[in-house]
Amino acid sequence: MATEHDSVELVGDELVGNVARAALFAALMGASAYVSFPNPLSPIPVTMQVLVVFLAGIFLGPVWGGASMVLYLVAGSLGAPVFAGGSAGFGALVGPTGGYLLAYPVAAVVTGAVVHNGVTLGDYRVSTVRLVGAMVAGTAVIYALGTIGFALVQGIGLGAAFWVASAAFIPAEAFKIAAAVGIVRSDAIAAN
Amino acid sequence: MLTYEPGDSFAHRLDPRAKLGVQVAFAAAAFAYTTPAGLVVLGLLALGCLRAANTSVRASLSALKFAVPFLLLAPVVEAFTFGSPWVVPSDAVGPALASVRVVLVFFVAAAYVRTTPIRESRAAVQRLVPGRIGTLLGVGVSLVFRFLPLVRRDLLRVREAQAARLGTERRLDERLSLVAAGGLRRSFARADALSLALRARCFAWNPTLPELRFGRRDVPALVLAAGLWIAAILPLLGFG
Amino acid sequence: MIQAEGIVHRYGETVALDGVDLAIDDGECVVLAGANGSGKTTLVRHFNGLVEPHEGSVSVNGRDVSENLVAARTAVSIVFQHPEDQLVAATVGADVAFGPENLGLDRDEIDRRVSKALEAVNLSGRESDRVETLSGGEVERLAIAGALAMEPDHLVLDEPFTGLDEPARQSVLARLRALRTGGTSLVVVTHDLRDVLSLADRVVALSNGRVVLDGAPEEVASELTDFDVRVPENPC
Amino acid sequence: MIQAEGIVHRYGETVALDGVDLAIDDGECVVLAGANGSGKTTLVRHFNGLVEPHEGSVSVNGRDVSENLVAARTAVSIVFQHPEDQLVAATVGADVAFGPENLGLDRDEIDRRVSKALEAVNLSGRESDRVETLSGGEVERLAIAGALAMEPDHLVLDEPFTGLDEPARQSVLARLRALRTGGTSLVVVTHDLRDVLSLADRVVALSNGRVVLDGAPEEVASELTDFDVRVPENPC
Ligand SMILES: Nc1ncnc2c1ncn2[C@@H]1O[C@H](COP(=O)(O)OP(=O)(O)OP(=O)(O)O)[C@@H](O)[C@H]1O
Ligand SMILES: Nc1ncnc2c1ncn2[C@@H]1O[C@H](COP(=O)(O)OP(=O)(O)OP(=O)(O)O)[C@@H](O)[C@H]1O
Ligand SMILES: O=C(O)CCCC[C@@H]1SC[C@@H]2NC(=O)N[C@@H]21
Ligand SMILES: [Mg+2]
Ligand SMILES: [Mg+2]
Repeated sequence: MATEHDSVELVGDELVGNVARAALFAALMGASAYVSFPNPLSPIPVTMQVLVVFLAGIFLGPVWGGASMVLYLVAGSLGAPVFAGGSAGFGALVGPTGGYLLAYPVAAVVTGAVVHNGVTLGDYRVSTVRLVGAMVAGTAVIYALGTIGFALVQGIGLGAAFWVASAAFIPAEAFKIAAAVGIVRSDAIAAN
Repeated sequence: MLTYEPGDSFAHRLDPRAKLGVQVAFAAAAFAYTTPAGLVVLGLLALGCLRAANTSVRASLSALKFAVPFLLLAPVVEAFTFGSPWVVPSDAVGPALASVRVVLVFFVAAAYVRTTPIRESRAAVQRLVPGRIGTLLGVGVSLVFRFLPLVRRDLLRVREAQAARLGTERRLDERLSLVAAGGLRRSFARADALSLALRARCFAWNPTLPELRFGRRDVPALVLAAGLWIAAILPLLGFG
Repeated sequence: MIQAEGIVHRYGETVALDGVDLAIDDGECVVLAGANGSGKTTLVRHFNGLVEPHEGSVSVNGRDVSENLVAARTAVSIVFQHPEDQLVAATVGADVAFGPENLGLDRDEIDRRVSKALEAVNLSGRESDRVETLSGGEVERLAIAGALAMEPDHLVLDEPFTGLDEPARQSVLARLRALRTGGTSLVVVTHDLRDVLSLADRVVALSNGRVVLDGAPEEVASELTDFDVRVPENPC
Repeated sequence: MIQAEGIVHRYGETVALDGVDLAIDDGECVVLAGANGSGKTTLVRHFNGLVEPHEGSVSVNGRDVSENLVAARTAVSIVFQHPEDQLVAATVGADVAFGPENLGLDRDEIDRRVSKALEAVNLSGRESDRVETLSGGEVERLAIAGALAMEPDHLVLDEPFTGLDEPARQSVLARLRALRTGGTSLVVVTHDLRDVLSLADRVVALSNGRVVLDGAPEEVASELTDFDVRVPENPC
């Protein structure tokens, strides 16, 4: 009975746990693309996505936080309706907001690396200054790559790209950073 | 919403790897030939892809909704200059062509989304990305498809429960943090249950993969992908 | 009082509510029964304006719900089917305080309501416990306390017994009985009538989005089984 | 056969299992009862090596579990408490195939197992349905199919009736009865014995991490209420 499955190589327990979390975070990221609120400064709504990028870095660390965002992008380009407004497909990666999308994994890695002071997952309850610094760095990555991507895809100058695609969103990021700080400070999530 | 729909169109029967090849090659060619003539040819090709996928232009435009303001604003802003003459219409031409290009790339991507079930996408990933990374990516992708509707529902419930207790009266960052924290808690709990289930079902590095085989019908798609790639690369080599 | 008139609610093609008329008086104890998918949850979400009807209208205390959301949500509190999704804070006390804080009450009044609500569900003294350390029955009771702290005229409970073991179930039931005696009007949504029938003044059954039965427990008990509802072996 | 000897399991300070000895034979149908927190879930996780005992040992078919994980997990399949979170693919067929695929079986054998398992839970022909379109009872049955496709010697179900309404509960029960008749050995974990007692050869009750009762249903039924278990009004 048992010998027939001798060739099965089980994935290790810890890795299985990390894969499951990364997948759930990717799904959470996808679900937050649907959580949008009107932006007083632009016809394009603000979404909760960037907040989840921060949380991925903070709670999963740079490695698995980044991996979860990669999973998000791959699932979305293969047809999961996870991009802003519930859209799907590879087109989004080379569309006007492609730069933002590709920046998410990088931003999760950067945020996670600053919070955890390296690649290994430590305690995420660091000082508020460090926490905010980590997210500001993540935000900078997102807007830099997002603006460059927009300029390249639309064939316009960086300045124009900044005004069209980025300027109106930056104030909203302050709320997301504050929200992430609130989650960490309030101990809303049990430490594991 | 644009999602997979079962069917038996020509594109439904293609190997997913062939379709992925066409998509990527098409995007590369679209960037290489963002000229009126180039876009006309590519536009016909994109419509052909939609046709082969039995997908309407309207359905594929739904995936583009969010991008529309960006596509319209880019040419307008680029045409604008500080100081006289304020508007230079010719400056808008390049960005407008770029917007058209984006629409065409979306069409071809829509054809893939409409005609490719998750199982096949997963199998394609696991064959295209070698080794253990491919295994994890393949399983991960299928988990995202599976859990997305659940997590969406979680977030809706959390928002609703807060609204019921008038959480709507709070400041934006507090509302955001409540929704995100609720989603996070549920997602962690789901991940714990899931990881146990994956282990109980012997999640392994060397599973039997769903069968994928290139067949004769994939030949036109592969030829098209190769042709588009060559066309995309020629200008870089100094031709064309 | 809650008054629903001709409510129609659709999800895409599905007609979840197909013209529901229902009035619930202050002080009344109503059990809302019906099979899975009969529309119970959808109906109660109309009671405090969490969804808007496609046709018909809902008023609470004589005022249209959609035009007076804050009033409706102060008057009608809902405890949802999945209590774990309703807890917004990390600790018991902070969670119960959430609603009163949103009402803009002062700290003393908030504290008073928190202690009173926790007492009502027998969780006094647990203010600083973390919510994830609670058992299933305690989570359900905490969710009830969160709703009670709004001091609503009507407390609606959507499937409060799901997943509870017998002692937990009994303790929730005992709390509901006490609330009832204290004069709170209750709407209990369930597909399992064991025990709760003794709590009810009135039983309303939904089937396919319509009210199919409405009467005193002893009148309707025998007919309930026709609508896929679990009925106790010796009712009342 | 499953054999647990002197298992102790702690979560930090909490002693969840406090020296459990239990043997379950092939072909046997055991109901494992006990109040919330009595240790039922922890115990069954030991049966296929999902956790390791702090003291004692578990063997399946005579081989130590921790040294033969694949063997233990193919011999003992568990359906856990939240069936929803155990489904790993977006469609019914792909989900059931997941286990057999991991075992490296060839495609024909996988297809055979998938159809057989779906047939056993009455979901034949639903292979390409999306999982989120299934009802609660169907999700539970699908989770059972995923476990059956491993072709285990023992099928363990942890609280399979939680949150199901009466028709769904009956549909799951009917499938379990059919499996039992077909010779599958079952371990059903529950705190609510209505109906399942008729399924059992043997009832084992846990309390505070110890086995407190073990015997034929008719022998132990009267004592079960002492351990916070819901017992049917007319047992068997
Ligand atoms: N968000 C939704 N999207 C689509 N259909 C829905 C949604 N919510 C409910 N429905 C459908 O509406 C109908 C009524 O659902 P509702 O949840 O109100 O029933 P219920 O009586 O509360 O059932 P249960 O006992 O399962 O909680 C069902 O057919 C259900 O499938
Ligand atoms: N992950 C965990 N961390 C800490 N304590 C735990 C954990 N899981 C279970 N426990 C504790 O161990 C004891 C046994 O829990 P277990 O889940 O095995 O009980 P159960 O009989 O399955 O209960 P239920 O009917 O609620 O499912 C309980 O006191 C529980 O609080
Ligand atoms: O999902 C996508 O298609 C990408 C959307 C990009 C939205 C950007 S990210 C930074 C900024 N902040 C927001 O809330 N939206 C934009
Ligand atoms: Mg309901
Ligand atoms: Mg348990």
